[in-house]
Amino acid sequence: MENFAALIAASINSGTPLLIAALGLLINERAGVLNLGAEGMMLVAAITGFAVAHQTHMPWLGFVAGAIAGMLMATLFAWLALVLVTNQVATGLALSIFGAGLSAFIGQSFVGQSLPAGRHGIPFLSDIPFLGKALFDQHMAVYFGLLLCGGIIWFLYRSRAGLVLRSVGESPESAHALGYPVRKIRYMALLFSGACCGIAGAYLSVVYTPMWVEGLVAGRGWIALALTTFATWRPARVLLGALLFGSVTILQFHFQAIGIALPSEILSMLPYLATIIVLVLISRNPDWIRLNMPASLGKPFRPGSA
Amino acid sequence: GQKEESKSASASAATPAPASSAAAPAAAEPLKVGFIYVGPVGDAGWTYAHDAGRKAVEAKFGDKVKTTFVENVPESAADAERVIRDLANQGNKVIFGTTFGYMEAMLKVAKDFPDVKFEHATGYKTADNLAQYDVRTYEGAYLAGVAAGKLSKSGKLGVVGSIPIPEVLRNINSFTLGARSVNPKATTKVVWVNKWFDPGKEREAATTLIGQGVDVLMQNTDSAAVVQTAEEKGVYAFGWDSDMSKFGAKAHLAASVIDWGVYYTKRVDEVLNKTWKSETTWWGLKENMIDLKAFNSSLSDEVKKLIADKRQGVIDGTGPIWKGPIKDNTGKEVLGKDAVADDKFLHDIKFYVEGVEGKVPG
Amino acid sequence: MTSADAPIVPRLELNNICKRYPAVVANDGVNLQVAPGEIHAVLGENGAGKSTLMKIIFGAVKPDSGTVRWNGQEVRVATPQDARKLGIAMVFQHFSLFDTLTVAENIALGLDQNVNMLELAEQIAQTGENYGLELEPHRHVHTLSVGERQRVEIVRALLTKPQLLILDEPTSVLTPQAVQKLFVTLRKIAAEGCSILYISHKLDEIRELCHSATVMRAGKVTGHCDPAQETAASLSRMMIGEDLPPSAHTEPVTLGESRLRIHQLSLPKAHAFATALEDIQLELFGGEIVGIAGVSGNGQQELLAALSGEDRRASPQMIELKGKPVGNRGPESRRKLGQSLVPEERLGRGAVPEMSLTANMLLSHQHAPFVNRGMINFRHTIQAAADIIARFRVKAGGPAALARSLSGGNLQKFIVGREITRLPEVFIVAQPTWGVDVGAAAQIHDEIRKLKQAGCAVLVISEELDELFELCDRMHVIAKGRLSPSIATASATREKIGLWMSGLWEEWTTAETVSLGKTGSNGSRKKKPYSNERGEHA
Amino acid sequence: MLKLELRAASSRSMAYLSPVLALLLTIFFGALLFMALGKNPWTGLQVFLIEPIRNKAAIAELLLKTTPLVLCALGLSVCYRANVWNIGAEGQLIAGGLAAGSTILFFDTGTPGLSGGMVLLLATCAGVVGGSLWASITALLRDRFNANEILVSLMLTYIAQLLLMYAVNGPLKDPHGMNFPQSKVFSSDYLLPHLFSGSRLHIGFIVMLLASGLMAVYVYRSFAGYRLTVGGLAPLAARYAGFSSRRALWTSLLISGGFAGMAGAFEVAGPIGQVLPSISPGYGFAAIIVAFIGRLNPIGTIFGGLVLSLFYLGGEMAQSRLGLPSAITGLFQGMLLFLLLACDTLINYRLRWQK
Ligand SMILES: Nc1ncnc2c1ncn2[C@@H]1O[C@H](COP(=O)(O)OP(=O)(O)OP(=O)(O)O)[C@@H](O)[C@H]1O
Ligand SMILES: Nc1ncnc2c1ncn2[C@@H]1O[C@H](COP(=O)(O)OP(=O)(O)OP(=O)(O)O)[C@@H](O)[C@H]1O
Ligand SMILES: [Mg+2]
Ligand SMILES: [Mg+2]
Repeated sequence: MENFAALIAASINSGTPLLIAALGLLINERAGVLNLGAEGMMLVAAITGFAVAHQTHMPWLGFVAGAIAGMLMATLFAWLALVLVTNQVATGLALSIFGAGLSAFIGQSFVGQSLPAGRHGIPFLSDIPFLGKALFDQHMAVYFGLLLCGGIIWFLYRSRAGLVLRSVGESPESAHALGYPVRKIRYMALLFSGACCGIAGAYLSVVYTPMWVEGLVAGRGWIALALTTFATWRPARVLLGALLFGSVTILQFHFQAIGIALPSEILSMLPYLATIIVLVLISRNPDWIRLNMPASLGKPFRPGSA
Repeated sequence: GQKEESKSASASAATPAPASSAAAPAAAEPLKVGFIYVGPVGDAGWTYAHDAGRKAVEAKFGDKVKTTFVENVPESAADAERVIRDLANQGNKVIFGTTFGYMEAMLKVAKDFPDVKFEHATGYKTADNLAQYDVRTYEGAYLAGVAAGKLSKSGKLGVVGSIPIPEVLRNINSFTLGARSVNPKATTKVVWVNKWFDPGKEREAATTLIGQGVDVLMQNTDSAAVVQTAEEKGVYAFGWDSDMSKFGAKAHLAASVIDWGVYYTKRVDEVLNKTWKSETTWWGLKENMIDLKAFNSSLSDEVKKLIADKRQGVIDGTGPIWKGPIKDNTGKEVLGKDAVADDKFLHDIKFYVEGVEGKVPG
Repeated sequence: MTSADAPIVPRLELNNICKRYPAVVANDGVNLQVAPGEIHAVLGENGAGKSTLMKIIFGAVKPDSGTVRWNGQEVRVATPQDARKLGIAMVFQHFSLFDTLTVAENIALGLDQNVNMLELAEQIAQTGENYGLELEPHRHVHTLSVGERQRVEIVRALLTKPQLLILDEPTSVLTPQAVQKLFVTLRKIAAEGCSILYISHKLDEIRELCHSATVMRAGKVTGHCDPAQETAASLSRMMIGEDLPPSAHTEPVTLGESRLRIHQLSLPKAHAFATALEDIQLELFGGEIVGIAGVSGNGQQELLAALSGEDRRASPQMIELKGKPVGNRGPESRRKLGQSLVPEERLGRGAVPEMSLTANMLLSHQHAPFVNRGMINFRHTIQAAADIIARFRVKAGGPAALARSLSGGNLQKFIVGREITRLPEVFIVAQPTWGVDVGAAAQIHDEIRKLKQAGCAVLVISEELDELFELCDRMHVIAKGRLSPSIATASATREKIGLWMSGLWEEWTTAETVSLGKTGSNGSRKKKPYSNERGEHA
Repeated sequence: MLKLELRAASSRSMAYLSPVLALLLTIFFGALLFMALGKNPWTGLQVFLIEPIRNKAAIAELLLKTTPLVLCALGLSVCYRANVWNIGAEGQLIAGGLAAGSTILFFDTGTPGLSGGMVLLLATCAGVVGGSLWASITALLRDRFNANEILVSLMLTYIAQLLLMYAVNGPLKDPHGMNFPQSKVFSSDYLLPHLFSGSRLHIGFIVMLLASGLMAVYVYRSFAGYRLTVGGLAPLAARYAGFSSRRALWTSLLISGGFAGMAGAFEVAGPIGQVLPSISPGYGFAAIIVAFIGRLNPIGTIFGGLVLSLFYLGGEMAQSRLGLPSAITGLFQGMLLFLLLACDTLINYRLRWQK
């Protein structure tokens, strides 16, 4: 039982960066922008957040710095994809490659450094047997992720701004004709997503690991991208998916520890295999995707060109 | 092929780079010593320990040597070979390759630079100008095991393993032997991360082990993530390769610390005195190349004394770690009663001793 | 409101509006006045600059120079929001709707203040009742028919309580009956004092509906008039600056053998937004031109895909080309049998925008001597492209010009030329003159007639009734994925075709449907009672 | 403000100038970076760009590293032309290397069997097949289930890497290798012959040049290449013409996987000479940049490959000569790709001052 609580807690913990990043990506994808640079944004944010937290001894400042770094990376992407109207796929790839290089470069002098580990959790609640250990013994960012999910649900489906955002992703031409500033809205969405990816990256380096190492993000940015498809661009399903992937990540070690006789390399493949399987299951039905995917996703838009 | 390689010796020697340093008057010229690291130097762990050794060389010989290092050289032989060749071309007279993966590359380059001394860590192939050196990390692991056996309440120990090579299996086994020498009921769980350095995975592995009831952790990985996790979750852990106490004041019981400087200064000295010979070196507690250090202040004198005794036993041969009867964890006897393992046996360990749970991967 | 003799302050007054695009001057010193309650037409050929002018009024495009006065006051309309604040509403030529949002959400997006969705639903119902524009607020737009979508646009405009309503070619997607219905609504709106700017190049409509008209040609205003006083001929002279070229008269041709036969073609939806085809029946003979009329989105695309071979789900016998079952064969094997096809979209389907005209030749010329043993013969291909450019008077920089550098009309001429030079026995063309100027249109029509003379079987799919009446020997109508029986053009009226466009041809007796061709089998064929083949549509 | 204005026709000269411009800008920013790091920018650039080509031996090393980059990029170019976003060349390279390595190990038993040349030919074929098979998983999932090829091919890269780890820890482990996770070293008969003595440049380089020429013919002269290009530029036009998009998907991925696999085989049977847990320092990813710099043109990729190879070696030099972090290579790579994308805008747009 205790064991199981620990497993749940660890799954939630490892699902949190995926959740926060994927929620951000969901917003820019809902606005019709495909940013494959999530991995790069997270990497740069992770090292920035780490460096700041390490120098100032203020972890929360690390989160702020991570968010800002993510937003700067998103701005770079926005400048290319929105202003210069470059191919979004190629630009996203470039952002990922650049982010990997830049983070390794900045991080050179921080490799192997570490932040003091701290105890987290909600006082009193975390003392509840089982539930406390499973749910309430977590870093604040975990609860932030949950709030963010709720906030985005409200924003997308209950607020006018959310409606406008969805309309921009659905048909930028129509939104433009109605007088909505498409590029500005897309840029804001990218900024938000950059901030989310930044917070997720900072979470990895400041809380989760908490340490800097080259390539720290280890494909989580890509998995977060897959999560948005898995969730068919719905926030509640992102939450579900993040928990699923979090538990798969943890299960590979759990399986080893309980002595499942599979080579550990094979077990290490689990998160990646799971991503592929999930993609296959969700994408199988093209109508399902077509009805849910923001129709302009990845298509460049230049006002006045139509 | 090899034929081309031997021909290339003359070709490389003809390249201008080494000539410039060789042509200069020998007396004023410091001995150039090169190091190749697999990871970044960082703050702790394997490469950090090697770099400390490099610094020891600089400290001891001062102006007489000039050291250079190249970090983050991938183990893929295609790149390592070029970097090693480049170091040789730059006029380095001793080159230390600090990870197993450089073995073949060093072997190839060594053929082309007969007057350069090559030193390769943790491998097994030698040549006239290629020596092998290694450290008995398992002796440190054994002493850590003794402490772990004493301090564990649940009797469940955990190891975060990197890659299941004999060295690491030897360390896990020695750790378990150490623990069972003071607590025969102690068992060890192992989780492999398949990386030498991946704090994220190391942490997840440690968390999983703690979730399974483990209350003392050892690691054979390079980052301090395991110590940190232990600190957070309120269990014990050991530093590995270097002192990691600053990552977990409460959790860090002690660290198995490698001092490469002992070997590096000796070998550089031999080169300076022109007494260097190609040989295979495997040093441990006795030579001060490894030791359990940085004890936690909370450790009782009784435990410290116990560790000191065991340590002495290993050094003077009265208490060898690998002395029969030893069974593997399927119950098969691998070392008969009173037999003491030789180096060949130790090099070839592919099993878990009794008390380690699970199956050896691969 | 304003009495006839008092000096009327125009609702809208444009002075000397200019807008220049890199390649064209879209608006060149345009003046325009609209009185309160007036229905004012702006007419002109494709590309005359009508839409640009309307977008300037609505704040969606910024003019280079010129002034706008609104109820006597000079104003700057920088954004559509500004325009809506003033009381200007616009229904765009290309719908600005969002497919996956609901009707209510779409309408909310056109209003500037935040609205409660429940209240909005009520308002929609109210407006619908007032003007005969019923809508279900909770339906998703992608499930609506084209007419319903236009209703959404109009309701959205009306809910902003406009003083000026701009409608950019609202009828191009409507059946004649729906047009009449729309006119009733518009007259009612105007009667309430709202001014209407009505864009069209359909002269009859304008003469019927509008109080006054401004005619544009190549960005300039070429005249103001009262359309009721003008004839179609005088209006079109203002529009194109010359008389309409006389349409070439053709000799009657004796019908050849059956070239294309579509037999009980039924195809379920390929995806959620598609139309299912249901029991399509059609026969095409050598030496005739057959038209398919219909409002867009009623299955034309799907039918075209099945005919071109892009959609290969049909069973072989459903489509017979020169007697050979080809329902499941791809485009290339149909080309080999002598079929040529000109798709509706030129850029992107009929031609690769980023490739040269030479390279675009190879889309439909995949045989020797263009391609020998898998290798492209560039010399021959360049020559062939050059020949087409010369013969069809395509204005292009030469065979190496990129397809996207050609104007719409010229590219269409090139594509039609490319397909005609294949010497087809069956020629299928969709929207042959869509967005093409009169000269080019006449040229294309001529070429199509020449094909017919040469004994080719021609199928024209078009949304322009005028074009079909001018070109075709007989016509079908497609509605909701079903195809009407054929009717000889001579015995068809716009009214009848209009009714058929809403799918109501069953009411017409078999006596009235004229049998055709040699066999005459298909025209009088009654629709079969629902048979088991419908099962697959479920 | 600087405004972009669509050109009536895309500028052909800009298409070729853009990579040059991007490279110059990268060098310019690189110089700024060296300054920021407190190094003399001239020395920095000298070490980074000139040192790697200072003599014949160094150039041979440059060409050696160019080989896998160009091979991977040749395949990727075909994919990107067909609008198939394969970013898993790294995984395909690993799969190819693994297949080739296994083949050599199968024959390299010390007992007389097939000749070395024969085995190397077989191994190369195995590499090509291995890479193609690995790519075909992506093709299959995309074709049958419509799964996004970007994500699938990337995830398969992680999986391929783990599979390689598994192989060297298990079936391919050298029985006399002290249980270290690597295969035995191939005997010299089973290594790719060197082009000239004194360098590691091997026959694979010639194969790469031939392959580039062949691909240039395929892309620009053959109808099959035309079909792929149409599919990438205008999928609807391809449908209209009757070119199957499924075929384009499969063809491009199989070609791409094949070339990446060949690159893996050449690495394993060339400079590495055994199967190791890591056989590529990210060639498959760098090849994405190579393909773009090469304008998706097979001959262009050779130049792209040279540039990226220079960056790799320059990074090493900057580290060992100037003490700069080796991560500078990745930074330069990313910067180059970004600047290239930005410069490419000038192909279709011109810059204009506008108020
Ligand atoms: N954004 C733009 N950039 C460049 N040229 C444009 C742009 N918009 C319109 N044009 C050009 O301006 C001219 C006028 O276009 P406009 O859309 O106003 O014509 P129109 O009269 O509405 O034609 P139609 O009857 O086809 O709707 C055309 O030649 C068109 O190509
Ligand atoms: N949006 C645009 N941006 C840039 N150039 C354009 C744009 N629209 C049209 N052009 C260019 O302007 C020229 C005129 O194009 P347009 O489509 O207006 O021709 P047109 O007068 O309508 O002729 P046609 O009747 O043959 O279609 C062409 O060379 C075309 O490439
Ligand atoms: Mg218009
Ligand atoms: Mg036009």
